[in-house]
Amino acid sequence: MSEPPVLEIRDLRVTFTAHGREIPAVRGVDLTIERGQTLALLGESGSGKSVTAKAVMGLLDQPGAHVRFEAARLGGRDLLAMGADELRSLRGSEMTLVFQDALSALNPVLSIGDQLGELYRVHRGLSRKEARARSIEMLDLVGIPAAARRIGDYPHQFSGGMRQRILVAMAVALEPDLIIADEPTTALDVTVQAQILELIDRLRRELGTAVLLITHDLGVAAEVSDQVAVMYAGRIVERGEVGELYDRPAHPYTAALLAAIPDLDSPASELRAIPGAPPSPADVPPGCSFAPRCDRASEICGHTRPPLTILRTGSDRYAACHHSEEMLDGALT
Amino acid sequence: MRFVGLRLARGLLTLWFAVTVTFFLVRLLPGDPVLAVADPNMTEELRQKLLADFGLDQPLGVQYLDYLGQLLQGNLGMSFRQSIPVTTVLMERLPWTLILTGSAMVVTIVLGIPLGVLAATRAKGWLDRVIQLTGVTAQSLFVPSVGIFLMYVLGVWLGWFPIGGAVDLDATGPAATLSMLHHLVLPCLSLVFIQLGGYVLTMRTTLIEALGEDYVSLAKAKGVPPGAVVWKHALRNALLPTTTIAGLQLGTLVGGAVLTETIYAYPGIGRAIYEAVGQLDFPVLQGAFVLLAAAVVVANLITDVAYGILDPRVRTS
Amino acid sequence: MAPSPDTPSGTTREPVLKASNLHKTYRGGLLSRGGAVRAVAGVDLDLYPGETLGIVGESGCGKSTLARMLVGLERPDQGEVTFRGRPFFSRGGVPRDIRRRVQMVFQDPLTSLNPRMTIHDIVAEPLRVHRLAGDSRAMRDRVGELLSLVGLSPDRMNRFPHEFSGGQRQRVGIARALATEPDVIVCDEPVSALDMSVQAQVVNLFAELQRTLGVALVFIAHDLAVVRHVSHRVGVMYLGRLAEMGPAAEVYGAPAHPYTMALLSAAPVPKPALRGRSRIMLAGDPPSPVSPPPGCRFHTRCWKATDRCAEVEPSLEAVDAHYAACHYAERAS
Amino acid sequence: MTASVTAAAVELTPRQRTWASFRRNPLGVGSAIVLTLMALVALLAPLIAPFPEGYGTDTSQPPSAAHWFGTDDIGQDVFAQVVWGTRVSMAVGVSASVLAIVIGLLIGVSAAYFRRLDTPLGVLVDLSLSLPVLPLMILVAALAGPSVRTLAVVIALFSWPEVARVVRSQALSIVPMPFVAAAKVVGGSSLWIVRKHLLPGVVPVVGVSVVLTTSRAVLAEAGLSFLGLGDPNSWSWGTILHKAQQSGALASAWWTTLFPSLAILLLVLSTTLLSVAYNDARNHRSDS
Amino acid sequence: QSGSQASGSQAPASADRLTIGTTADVVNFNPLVGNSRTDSWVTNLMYPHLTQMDSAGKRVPYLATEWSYSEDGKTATVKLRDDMKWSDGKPVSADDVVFSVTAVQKEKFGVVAGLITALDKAEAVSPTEVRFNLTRPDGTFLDNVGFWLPVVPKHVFEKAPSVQKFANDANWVSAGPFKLTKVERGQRYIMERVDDFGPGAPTVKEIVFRVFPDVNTEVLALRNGEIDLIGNVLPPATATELKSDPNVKLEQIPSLGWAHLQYNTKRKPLDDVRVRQALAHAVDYEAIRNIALKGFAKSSNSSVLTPSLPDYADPASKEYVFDPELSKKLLAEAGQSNLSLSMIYDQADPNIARWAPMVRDSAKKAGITIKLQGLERNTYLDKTLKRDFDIYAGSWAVMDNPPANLGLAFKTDGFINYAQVSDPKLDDLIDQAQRALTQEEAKAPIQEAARIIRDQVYDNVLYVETFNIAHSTKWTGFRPMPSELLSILNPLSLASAKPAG
Ligand SMILES: Nc1ncnc2c1ncn2[C@@H]1O[C@H](COP(=O)(O)OP(=O)(O)OP(=O)(O)O)[C@@H](O)[C@H]1O
Ligand SMILES: Nc1ncnc2c1ncn2[C@@H]1O[C@H](COP(=O)(O)OP(=O)(O)OP(=O)(O)O)[C@@H](O)[C@H]1O
Ligand SMILES: [Mg+2]
Ligand SMILES: [Mg+2]
Repeated sequence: MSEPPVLEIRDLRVTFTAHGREIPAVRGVDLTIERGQTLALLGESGSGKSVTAKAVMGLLDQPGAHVRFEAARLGGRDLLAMGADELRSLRGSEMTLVFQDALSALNPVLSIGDQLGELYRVHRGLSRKEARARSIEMLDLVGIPAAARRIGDYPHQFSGGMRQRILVAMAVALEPDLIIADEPTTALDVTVQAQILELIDRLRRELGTAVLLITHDLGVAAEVSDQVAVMYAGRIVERGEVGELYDRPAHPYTAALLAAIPDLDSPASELRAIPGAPPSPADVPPGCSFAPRCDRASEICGHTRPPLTILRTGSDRYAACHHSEEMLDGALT
Repeated sequence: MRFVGLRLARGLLTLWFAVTVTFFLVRLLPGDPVLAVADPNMTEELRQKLLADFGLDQPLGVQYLDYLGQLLQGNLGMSFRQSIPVTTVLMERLPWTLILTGSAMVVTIVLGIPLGVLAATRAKGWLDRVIQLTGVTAQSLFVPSVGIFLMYVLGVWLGWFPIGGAVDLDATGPAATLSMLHHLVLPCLSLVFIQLGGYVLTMRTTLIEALGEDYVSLAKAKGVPPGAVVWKHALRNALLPTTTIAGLQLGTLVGGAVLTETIYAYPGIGRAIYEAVGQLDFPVLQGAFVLLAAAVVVANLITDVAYGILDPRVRTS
Repeated sequence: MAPSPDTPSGTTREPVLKASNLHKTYRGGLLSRGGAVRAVAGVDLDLYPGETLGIVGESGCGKSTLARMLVGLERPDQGEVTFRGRPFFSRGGVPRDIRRRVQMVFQDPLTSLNPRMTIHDIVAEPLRVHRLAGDSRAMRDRVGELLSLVGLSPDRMNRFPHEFSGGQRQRVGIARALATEPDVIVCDEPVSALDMSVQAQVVNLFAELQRTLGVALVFIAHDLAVVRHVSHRVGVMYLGRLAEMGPAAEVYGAPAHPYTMALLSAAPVPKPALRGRSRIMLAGDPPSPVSPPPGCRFHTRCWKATDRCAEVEPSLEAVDAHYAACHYAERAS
Repeated sequence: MTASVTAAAVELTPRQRTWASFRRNPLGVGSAIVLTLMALVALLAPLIAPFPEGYGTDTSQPPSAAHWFGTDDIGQDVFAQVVWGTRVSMAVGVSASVLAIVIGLLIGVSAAYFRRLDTPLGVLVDLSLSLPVLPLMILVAALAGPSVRTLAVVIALFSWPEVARVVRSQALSIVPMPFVAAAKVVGGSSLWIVRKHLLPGVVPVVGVSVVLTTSRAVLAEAGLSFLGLGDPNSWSWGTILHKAQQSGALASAWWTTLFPSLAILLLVLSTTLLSVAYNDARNHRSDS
Repeated sequence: QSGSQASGSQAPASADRLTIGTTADVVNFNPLVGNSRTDSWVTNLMYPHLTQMDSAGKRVPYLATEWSYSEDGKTATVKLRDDMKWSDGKPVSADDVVFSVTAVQKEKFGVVAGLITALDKAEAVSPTEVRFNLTRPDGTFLDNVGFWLPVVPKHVFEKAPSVQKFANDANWVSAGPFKLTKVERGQRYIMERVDDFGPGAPTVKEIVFRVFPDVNTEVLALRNGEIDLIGNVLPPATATELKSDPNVKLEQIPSLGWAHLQYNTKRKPLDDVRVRQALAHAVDYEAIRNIALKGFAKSSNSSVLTPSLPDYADPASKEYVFDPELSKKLLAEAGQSNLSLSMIYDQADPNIARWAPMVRDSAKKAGITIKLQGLERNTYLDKTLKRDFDIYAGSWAVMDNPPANLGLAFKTDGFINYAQVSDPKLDDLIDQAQRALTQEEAKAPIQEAARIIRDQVYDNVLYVETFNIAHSTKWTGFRPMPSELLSILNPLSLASAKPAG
């Protein structure tokens, strides 16, 4: 452990207050990403993936949002000890964010050059002209044809894939330590999605950046990530190396997800569906959140919440299930 | 270009509509325009002669086409009462109305935008509530009441401002400009009062909306300083709907100007309308409406252009 | 020149629904800017009783427009849709009995249910419109029956859509489509808006309903695996046209059109072990339907393209057991 | 499925949520109370004060215990005038707005639903909106002769475009909704869809519109009455101001102008606040 | 000095400028056409009339020095001053008078046309003498022409194809004590002193008419020192209040007209004199004068011969008593019950708008329902002219010559015979009075006519208003004349106005 992890988060909790009710959207999330690593954060809609990302970026400054970390470190620096200005100077240069929907994430009334160049001007203090030159370089890098000519264009003049590439360009412009990509390809076609994922992966390799990739697509996670963390109802229920996790899931939820995917190669007549629906974040059952839908649930699952613990078997595998050991054993036998 | 062309066509259509509506409304007024000119006890013979003089003996359709024809040549007809061209009557008044409404608009915008920003960036805080409440209250005020109040307090009690008129008689040169501004303060203030609320509230809502957009989050994620997030990223987007509202509010502004000018004896078109109604001076009434409608149309065109400048989605396609 | 039937039973029967040479162009309104969008430009297809026809294609390729024409929501500019040989659009609009026989399930289960109506009213709407149930008692019974059919408890019929989870809402949408006992149900991305853990439930439901009720389904989706899973035959759309069409196994197993190949290869596979397989990466983005390229619509992104592709538009022709619109279609042999 | 049932059961209906967040807004609740009180005053005017008529001996008296709002120049009680004025002002406001809403609703919904009508109706609405309304109202009110009914009709005649615009834009957001398409697929006729889906959908904005149009109508009535185009047989707030102005007592008998002005302000302010509060409550996004 | 300083009321006035407030613009600068008050005030300062009027309504010389009728009453002669000049240097001569009266006679417009029907032909005997040939003896002719006819410069007006349509809106050629120099519509009218004005050079160098929206604002401006004089008559309430202001002086001006109710005698049941009497007894005259008019009104004892013209007034006339019981009795006699009538009036007239409800409320006591129709001015005029009303409430502004005026108002088919009176005996008496060449001769028949009008309730005169005109105490020297048209704004008064102290 010569180098500290790029991102280290311990016990992140986010609670929203809306309509007089508390919505605990994230209830204790730990994350660690090493340099050059891609961590995929999997989970279905509403499980708290985006909130986690925003909390890490420090974007949840709106009234009604209550964010608490036990520890938050970026490349060894303590984020909790920093002042607002210091944090702001990290954003965009040391850690960056790629949004899901490029059209809504790009400001419609500012030119691409302006929005991209802003990074250089804010963080590097470059002149307008220098910033422009650097922006053109960046656009070239992410494969926007005729970048120099299009630098003055506005977001609506680009296609969906190009916009997403521009977002990626912004994210890598200042060679950050950490890129958080929140479903960066969900709005795109598969053929374009493949291009973007490829692009992010290439830049990661070249720059040695750590990537936190948020997705709900098991396929996407399988394609590009090294580590996978699975979220359910505001908590991480399982994490581990991607191959291992897909092969031998240690949490029934992960297992059920994997089983529910239609397989191109074997169009079985019946998919193994998970009964019921995810709980509403405002009203999570006591004990294990997944218990009501779980076919392995036993009495203890109904009242005692299993903590995320490192597993005996496997390397660096964690799961939050009372039955994970037997699951792994079952898978082995 | 196509965009500008369409807007122009639309403007012309609006103008035609205004001309037509007012033409027929005006003709439907009860009472006899001839009465207002001559002695009520005139002979029938004289009455007929006057009707013919004014072209009122023609069928409505003919009068209408005639009017349109004259209008195309920039001729608004002759005032029944004053025996001078309507254009002369109105051109004397127009500058004052333009000064009044224009200055009210500028002041409203200059005050409204920062106030709206202030309220939006402190949404739900006490300052926001104060600004909102003030805005709503100002919007709810009855123009004559405000006028009387301002006139009495600032004009009579404190004696800071003259209570009527547009410029001092003796003032010349720079003093005249000063005096003009001095006279402008109260009527302009009354108009600003009723306008401001709308601007502030729209500004606030649209800005709050813009501040919740992803592009604002992205700007924050890029480390853009908070001030620039608001003023550069969010505000320009929020200005778009505000511009539209500004265009829509022009009609209200003109209505407010009629009342304000009436109360402050401000020599603008609004007052001319009020007087012309009393005198059944068709041509003046009609001319005034056409002029006001044209002003609204032109202002709307300007709004559209402003919109285009603010919104590249319009500009670049 | 329509593709020959390849129904599950393999018999040649009369198609229930037949679309020939459908065209739809959206023109901007009087005061709007921008050119006409050629959403669908010449699609032929047949749907046979009891079969499921899957349609895949990327966003904006015209799938929804096609679906809307198939149910008579949109009148084709050119070509026509016939139901058992009778044209959809007669002088007075779509005849009521055809309306009854052809139903639709929409993508987003929340917005396709009127938030101000109870589940009962929503499911009963087609019954009311077609006067299919006598008194209100009979209506309730029938609605209850339909809800049970899609796996919902009838005693919740007086609740509002927002009180249900995504999967349950989609079931309500399906119950509504089933109410008039249709012969054809056109499903426009019926599962894409659902959580991954719920998706399988609904996909299973479709498969089961089709088996038990024998309705013919048009199943539109962008997820290749899901389409593969439910369809007997599959059509691949690109920019308003069918690129390939044939039995599912053929299209997936031996794609003839380069676009199908690219699509299949770009789709992320949830198997980390398969990572690093050689993939076809398409360059660029799909062209805009406002100005589709001349000749073969795919030639701008195709690695096989020649000058001929830029000039001559290939028509859908038989390639082995299926049909492809490509001058250089890949033959199995 | 039990878990999701319980989960869903705690969710509030949109209406309940709106009501819950409305209830927490003191301004909104306050306005609703003020409006209710004013409506009561209007309804119960005969019980509160005698109809102001005839003359009194205490002329131009400032407010006192006997005359809460003072008396005017012929000794009538200004309080009684304001109370009875509430009746006419509110009646004109409400009836004008109801009329405007009906017209606006019809036109707005037709424009949104029947695509062929949209362009002509849209242009008509836009054109009407860009006319300077007050001068036109003055004209028509003068034309039709002053009576409460005329005022209501005239104001409605010039207020519907605003309603139509709001209704149209709301309806336009409903028309492309999949549930409308669903109703069409299911076989619903145009009339069915308008009745069952569009109208209920625009009701919330119409609710706000009613409130706003009423307050605008009250202001318009006051404006016209102030200019002397009101109904001489009844008291409205604008009429009180007009009479005060006519008697030349604006400057001295401040109470004859202050109280009707305050009444106007109170009504318009509370309607506006009410609609703002209602909109805020409905707009759950701004609540977070 | 009449600028915007609030403390202006303390500074002494200088003779440089007198600022007058008015509530309307000049509509027409052609004095033969313009008929609004502001029009008259301004044009009266520019165009001389033959005569003016003293406070008792008697004609006094202005442009004319002497006037008389021939024995047979068929010619009238007027002698003119020789020291009046048009502002372009030409003398004001008999030709101008002849031109003015002939233009009106020929084109038949304005107030004057209806008053000179007896005129056959006017001719200039000499530059300073005009002779009018009449078709019949008319003792009212000289009063009418002298008072009403503005004399305009022939050499200017004759150039217009139609005198009536001549706008006269620039390059004015005038002959009054002041000449118009600058017009800023909607704001002000500036007039300059004419130094060689025949009847005596004015003291004030400049007169400015400033336009205000209403009397309220004028009062504020007067108190603020922005203006020196309010041209308009003060509403009674305002007058009461200004009485105690040490910086303001109120001039009391008698009205030459009266306020009245007229009953449409052609409509049932108003054709029944008992019904009209019942209505007359259902009006609380005292209350109207004391409350609505705040006492600034005199009773005219229900006679159309008002105390403003003492030479004609009939001391024997008695006001109708306010007696609802009597009304009820009269109605019962006439066989009327639940009588319901509508009453039109000009909503914009503040006094009438004040007392119209009082009329309604007192009539209620007699069981009569009166529905008020306060109308916009033009509608009101229209209805009046079409005689489309049950009860008409209004006022006549200037009734300066009873034989002439009663003829118009009560003779069968009279121009302003709103009540549609048609009474041969009355017609006869009025004709008799008109033919009389002297006032003494006319007095008996006209008093008899007035008695008939009272007894038959052809007109119900409520009061004669006492006008209050306010000016700053910094000014003095005004010469009040009766009527709102002349008041202290008449040319002779403004010519003699001067700063106080
Ligand atoms: N600003 C907010 N106020 C109140 N609740 C919020 C807010 N933002 C998010 N939530 C709630 O927090 C929960 C987690 O939301 P989050 O956006 O993190 O989900 P997600 O996993 O990203 O889902 P998706 O895949 O749909 O993006 C959700 O239930 C959401 O309703
Ligand atoms: N009502 C409409 N007016 C104008 N253009 C339309 C309309 N509906 C669809 N289009 C355009 O037609 C094209 C095809 O749209 P369609 O919705 O059929 O695509 P799709 O394949 O269903 O896409 P998605 O996967 O995004 O749903 C798109 O470019 C779209 O923008
Ligand atoms: Mg998310
Ligand atoms: Mg679609």
